[in-house]
Amino acid sequence: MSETIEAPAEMTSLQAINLALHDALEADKDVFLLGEDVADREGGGVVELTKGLSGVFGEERVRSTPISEQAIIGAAIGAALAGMKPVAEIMLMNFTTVAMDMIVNHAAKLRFMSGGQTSVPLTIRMMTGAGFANGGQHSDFLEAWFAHTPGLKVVIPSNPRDAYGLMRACIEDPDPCIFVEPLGIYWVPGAAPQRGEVIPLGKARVAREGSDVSVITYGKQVNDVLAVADKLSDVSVEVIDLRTVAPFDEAAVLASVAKTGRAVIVHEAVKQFGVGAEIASRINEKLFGKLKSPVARVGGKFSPVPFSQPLESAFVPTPSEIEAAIRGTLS
Amino acid sequence: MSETIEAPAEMTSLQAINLALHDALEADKDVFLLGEDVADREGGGVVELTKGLSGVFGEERVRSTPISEQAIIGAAIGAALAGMKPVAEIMLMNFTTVAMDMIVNHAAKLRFMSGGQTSVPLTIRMMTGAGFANGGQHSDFLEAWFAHTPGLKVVIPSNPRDAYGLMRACIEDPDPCIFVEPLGIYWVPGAAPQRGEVIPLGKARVAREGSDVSVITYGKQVNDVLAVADKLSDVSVEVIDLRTVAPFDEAAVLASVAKTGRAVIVHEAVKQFGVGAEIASRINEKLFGKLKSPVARVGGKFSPVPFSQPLESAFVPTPSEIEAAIRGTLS
Amino acid sequence: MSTTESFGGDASTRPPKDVLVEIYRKMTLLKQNDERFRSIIQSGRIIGNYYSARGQEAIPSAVSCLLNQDDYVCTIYRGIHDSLAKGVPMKQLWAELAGRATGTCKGKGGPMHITHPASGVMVTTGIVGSSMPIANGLALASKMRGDGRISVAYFGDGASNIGAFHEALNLASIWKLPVVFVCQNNRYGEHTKYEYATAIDQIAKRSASYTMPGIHVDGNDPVAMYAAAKEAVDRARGGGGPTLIEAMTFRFHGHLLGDMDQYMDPGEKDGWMKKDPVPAYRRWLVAESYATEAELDAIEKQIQADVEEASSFALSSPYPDVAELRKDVFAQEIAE
Amino acid sequence: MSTTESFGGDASTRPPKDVLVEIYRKMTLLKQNDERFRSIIQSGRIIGNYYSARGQEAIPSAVSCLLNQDDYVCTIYRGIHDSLAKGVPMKQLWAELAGRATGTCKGKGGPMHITHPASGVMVTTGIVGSSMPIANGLALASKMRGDGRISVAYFGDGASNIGAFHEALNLASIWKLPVVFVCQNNRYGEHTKYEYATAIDQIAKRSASYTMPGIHVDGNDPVAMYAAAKEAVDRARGGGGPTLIEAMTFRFHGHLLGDMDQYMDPGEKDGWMKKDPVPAYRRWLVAESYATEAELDAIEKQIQADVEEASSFALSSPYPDVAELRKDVFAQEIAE
Ligand SMILES: Cc1ncc(C[n+]2csc(CCOP(=O)(O)OP(=O)(O)O)c2C)c(N)n1
Ligand SMILES: Cc1ncc(C[n+]2csc(CCOP(=O)(O)OP(=O)(O)O)c2C)c(N)n1
Ligand SMILES: [Mg+2]
Ligand SMILES: [Mg+2]
Repeated sequence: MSETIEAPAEMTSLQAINLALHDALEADKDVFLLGEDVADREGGGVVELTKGLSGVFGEERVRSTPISEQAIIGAAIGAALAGMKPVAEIMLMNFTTVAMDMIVNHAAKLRFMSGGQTSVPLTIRMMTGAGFANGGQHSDFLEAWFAHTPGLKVVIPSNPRDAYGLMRACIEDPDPCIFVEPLGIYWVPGAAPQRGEVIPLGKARVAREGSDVSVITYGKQVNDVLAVADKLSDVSVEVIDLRTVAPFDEAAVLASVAKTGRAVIVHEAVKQFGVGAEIASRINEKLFGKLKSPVARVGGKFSPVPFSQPLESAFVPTPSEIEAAIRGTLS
Repeated sequence: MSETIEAPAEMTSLQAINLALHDALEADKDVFLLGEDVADREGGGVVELTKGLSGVFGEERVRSTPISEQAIIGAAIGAALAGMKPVAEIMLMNFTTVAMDMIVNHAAKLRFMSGGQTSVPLTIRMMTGAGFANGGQHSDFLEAWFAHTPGLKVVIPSNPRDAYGLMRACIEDPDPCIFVEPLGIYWVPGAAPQRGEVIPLGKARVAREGSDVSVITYGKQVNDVLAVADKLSDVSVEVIDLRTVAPFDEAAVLASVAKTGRAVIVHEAVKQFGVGAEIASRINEKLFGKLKSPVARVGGKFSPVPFSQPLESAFVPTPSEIEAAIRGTLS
Repeated sequence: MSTTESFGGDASTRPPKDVLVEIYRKMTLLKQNDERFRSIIQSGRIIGNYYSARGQEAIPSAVSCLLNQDDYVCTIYRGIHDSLAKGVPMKQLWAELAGRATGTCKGKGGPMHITHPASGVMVTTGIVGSSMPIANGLALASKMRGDGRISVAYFGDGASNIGAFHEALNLASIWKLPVVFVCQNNRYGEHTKYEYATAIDQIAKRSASYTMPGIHVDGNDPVAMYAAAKEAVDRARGGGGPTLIEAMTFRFHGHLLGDMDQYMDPGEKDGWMKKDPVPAYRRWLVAESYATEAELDAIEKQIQADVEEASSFALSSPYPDVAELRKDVFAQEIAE
Repeated sequence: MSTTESFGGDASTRPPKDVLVEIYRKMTLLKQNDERFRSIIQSGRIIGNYYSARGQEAIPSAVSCLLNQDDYVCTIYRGIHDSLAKGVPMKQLWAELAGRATGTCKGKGGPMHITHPASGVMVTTGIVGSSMPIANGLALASKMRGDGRISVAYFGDGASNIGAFHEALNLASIWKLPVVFVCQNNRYGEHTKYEYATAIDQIAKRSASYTMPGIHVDGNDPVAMYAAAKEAVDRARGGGGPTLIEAMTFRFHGHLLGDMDQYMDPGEKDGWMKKDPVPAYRRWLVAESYATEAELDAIEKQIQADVEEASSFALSSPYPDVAELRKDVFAQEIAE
């Protein structure tokens, strides 16, 4: 993969992230990767995302680590303080729970607490998502925690091109970025990225134009929502792919909802106290009296992610729930 | 303190929590405390909250621990699985960041993941709050994280009586409870609790009746909001003290806002992606078209908690911001 | 690594014959269960990720022969063998693996979260290192109540580099908790070699940091494993506090089923598989006259029938109702 | 504990005279700074919680004499002495303690978060244990770049029981990072005695779990401390990897200023205060003819003036503007 010089017309997001890491390593010698199994000797990780990179850039710059998430993020923070641009992998998002001190008390705050003397240009990658029979401790979306932490940026791509361009943006960004990779986009092919293209953080994308209702979403759910929208011949649905969840592109959201007068927010994370609550609140604050119907939210159910397949399928936002929420805003 | 037989007419919340722990230890031999410095040999902690308890109940039941938050919560979870009712102290809320795996992946989920075979009747106490010159790593309110975690209950008292009754309720509850003790209420005297009174979880309290606008808040901010409300002779402010932040008393909130038609939510945690977003969203969903003005939110500023006194004072919701938000709903 | 012919050193430390055979019975159960589960998962009839412990049978089989039904166990995603050895009923276990309503956890936990308090299996965790702090708490409850139970925490070699290991061992030691920490050192954490990730040649030596006895043992030698576990279990039960056991072993099917083993030295796995502890132990039992071929054949046949029955039970069981999503989040069901 | 008259063992391992005097200068700076700060905080002219390190001066004073300005330090809330010894300018330090705009961190960090990259002080953390993993990263950057810098992580005895300690030491060892872990063992973590919380008699011994050299040293003996630190610093700088130093010492003013010391054995603190390392070292320097009374008087006088100047500077400096709340959250200022 990473030896590819010409990108093909299509690739998966998994390949696109590999390519982004490759190109970032090539472009800037301060960039390096660390995480469990990331080197080729360890196969480039369980999903082989980083495969081929240590072969090209060496094990000094693509470093496998012990199972020590605090030490991984700590090492990344320290190196970032010294001016390197580390990309640390926390295999699954749930494992951030053993490194929250490093992420939240340190990475997020050191710039502020030092009065701007130091900065932490760090990218933390992680995968997650229900639908893969991984059960309660391996499937959570926790982006709301990080979004609630001043000092962190939170990015969740939905397609290969964005995955590439947002990853490049995170690595270049002078601040710590949480880069969440939904398992549900990894193996989905899509238009290949333009090599070198950096997609600016904080900018949403209109994934589909429409006039009746705005659906604001991100990650895998962008594809789910687009599929529903395409099916609904009687409703014109605009789909906003946030790309950056925090800080989110309020202007783009408000512009769309001002146009349609109706909004639905969809994410896989548990609905209650999720990112959708903030987005809905801002829409309500800024467009009070201009909405044609209440802002609707569709999210993961209020339970741990269950193992059993029928339950797991019911946990995530289903196409019929998305459709019902869209129709609900019109009734 | 804990030898007190007759409670005085007034006491502080710090004393009330001590009394609640005392009475719970006395009432049920499965209750025990663990945490850094909790025993009398260690002075009952830096604020002496647990002072006197190991003297009465012994160091087996009031156990000082090493500085090992994962081990503290792990031990509490295990003991709870075995049917004990541990009360674990994580000194300051920010230190939950080193124990999030135990709290979120385990305490919160074990009942569900075991299909109801096991339960974790655990209370985790912690103090926090800006205004005490403790800076960026010792002052955060992180209740939104826990509220977003199915399986956890989150309780934040505002006064001695509630502190006592809610603590008793948490200890008796069959599920894990996060009990947050705002530093800003510790030393404020108030009506003493009735010994033995259990205040049900999930039930809000109308702290002040009013007809023009509902302010929904909890913890120290209840006192701040009441002070503002009392000052505003031209506005009739109803103040709802949530007491339990998750699951919050939606019925009480909606009843009040349905009456006043206006709502302000106030909390010390960073406003963005905070608990207020969920409350505001629910009000907007359920009372769409019935609100006289947009739901307003007042919260901590979008920054780490600063050290310098003027900055720290500006970080938290100030009386003038609270007043402005209330007046804003009326204009 | 002992050879097939020299299990357990001298005869004086061997357990009685019935225990030796019971260890074999458990090992066979674990092996056959694993084989059947792998074949069913590969056939697609059960969907899920499977962390096979094939090759590691001797460890929990020997340990469990020293445990009472009400002793506690906390184990990990690669812990189905630990659960079975402790006595989790196979039908419910299988139903859980298949995500069925009849499973130990009504299908809600799945293979990474087997729980069965009736057998003492209190937690199966998917988080590396997290079995240990919780086992401490179970042991603390036993100690405070004086109920005589002990707790076992199983974990892997990779887990010895995570913070929870350190905190848990220190706490267990200062509180002299009745707990046994059993590290199943299968030489790899996911795809990472022990030697790369771990700054000491034996995990057992890390016990010294906690003034705790540490035992390094051949985990593929059921008799030596039993002796090591007995020392630790006796200490825990006698009030002597915790022990760290490092049991050397190997997983035959990589980290996750489907694993291509590219990260292993060629021949490494073959070498271990040639010394497969289950047939080796069988040969030894017969050679040392602890059992006849016929007796062992009968055990194997019975297990085969049981595994068959369990898998059929699982596959013919219903899935849980979607309403289960609202149950067991809290003790009280969540309103719709 | 060495007596006043026998610092540092035999003369052959002693540093040159100018270094011996420089250590004294730093110790005096730390002591006077602490005394002044305590009196100002007790007068109410500065609001904040203060974790005094009075009594622990010898440790960072000796260590810092071996460090270059661009070597990195990560320390903890009780680390003002570490920062000063490393060279953080006193005026800016004081202004930070007072929360002023002229402070190292513009008043935004405060006493628990002193940072001054120009002096190599990269992180001061309020979280027990967290200096270590970050120091590793600084050391990793130096190693990857070959810039010759080393990193020092200061922490307390209580921190040796938290997970981050374990993870950091293991990683530093397998990667042979140029880092020195300096544990200032002052016998207490908050109010908890070392012996209660820690399952081993010496933290230095825990280095064995990571095949790392460990040194147990009298941290109140500046000469022995220098020798220990020199061994570790030389090893790190020479590519030999990390070292764990456990320096025995005592804090004279409890955990937090205002602490009533009820949790201490009566007489324990008095015993240590009688052996106050600063005057003891002074007597030794004079007795061994490394310095005259007059020379040391001059040093002390100069420092007194400097501390005076720094505190006045701080107290007369302006507070930061409220707009600072929107700055330094991200590189780009947040819109209003
Ligand atoms: C905290 C955490 N980090 C990473 C993982 C991903 N992970 C799952 S299993 C595993 C390897 C564990 O190795 P070891 O402890 O040796 O156990 P084994 O799988 O070999 O039995 C890893 C890294 C995890 N589950 N938890
Ligand atoms: C993770 C964490 N837990 C608890 C605390 C509260 N706390 C602050 S200082 C301290 C004692 C630390 O003791 P030690 O490491 O010996 O350092 P010392 O204060 O003695 O220098 C504790 C428990 C904290 N800051 N961080
Ligand atoms: Mg392993
Ligand atoms: Mg200490």
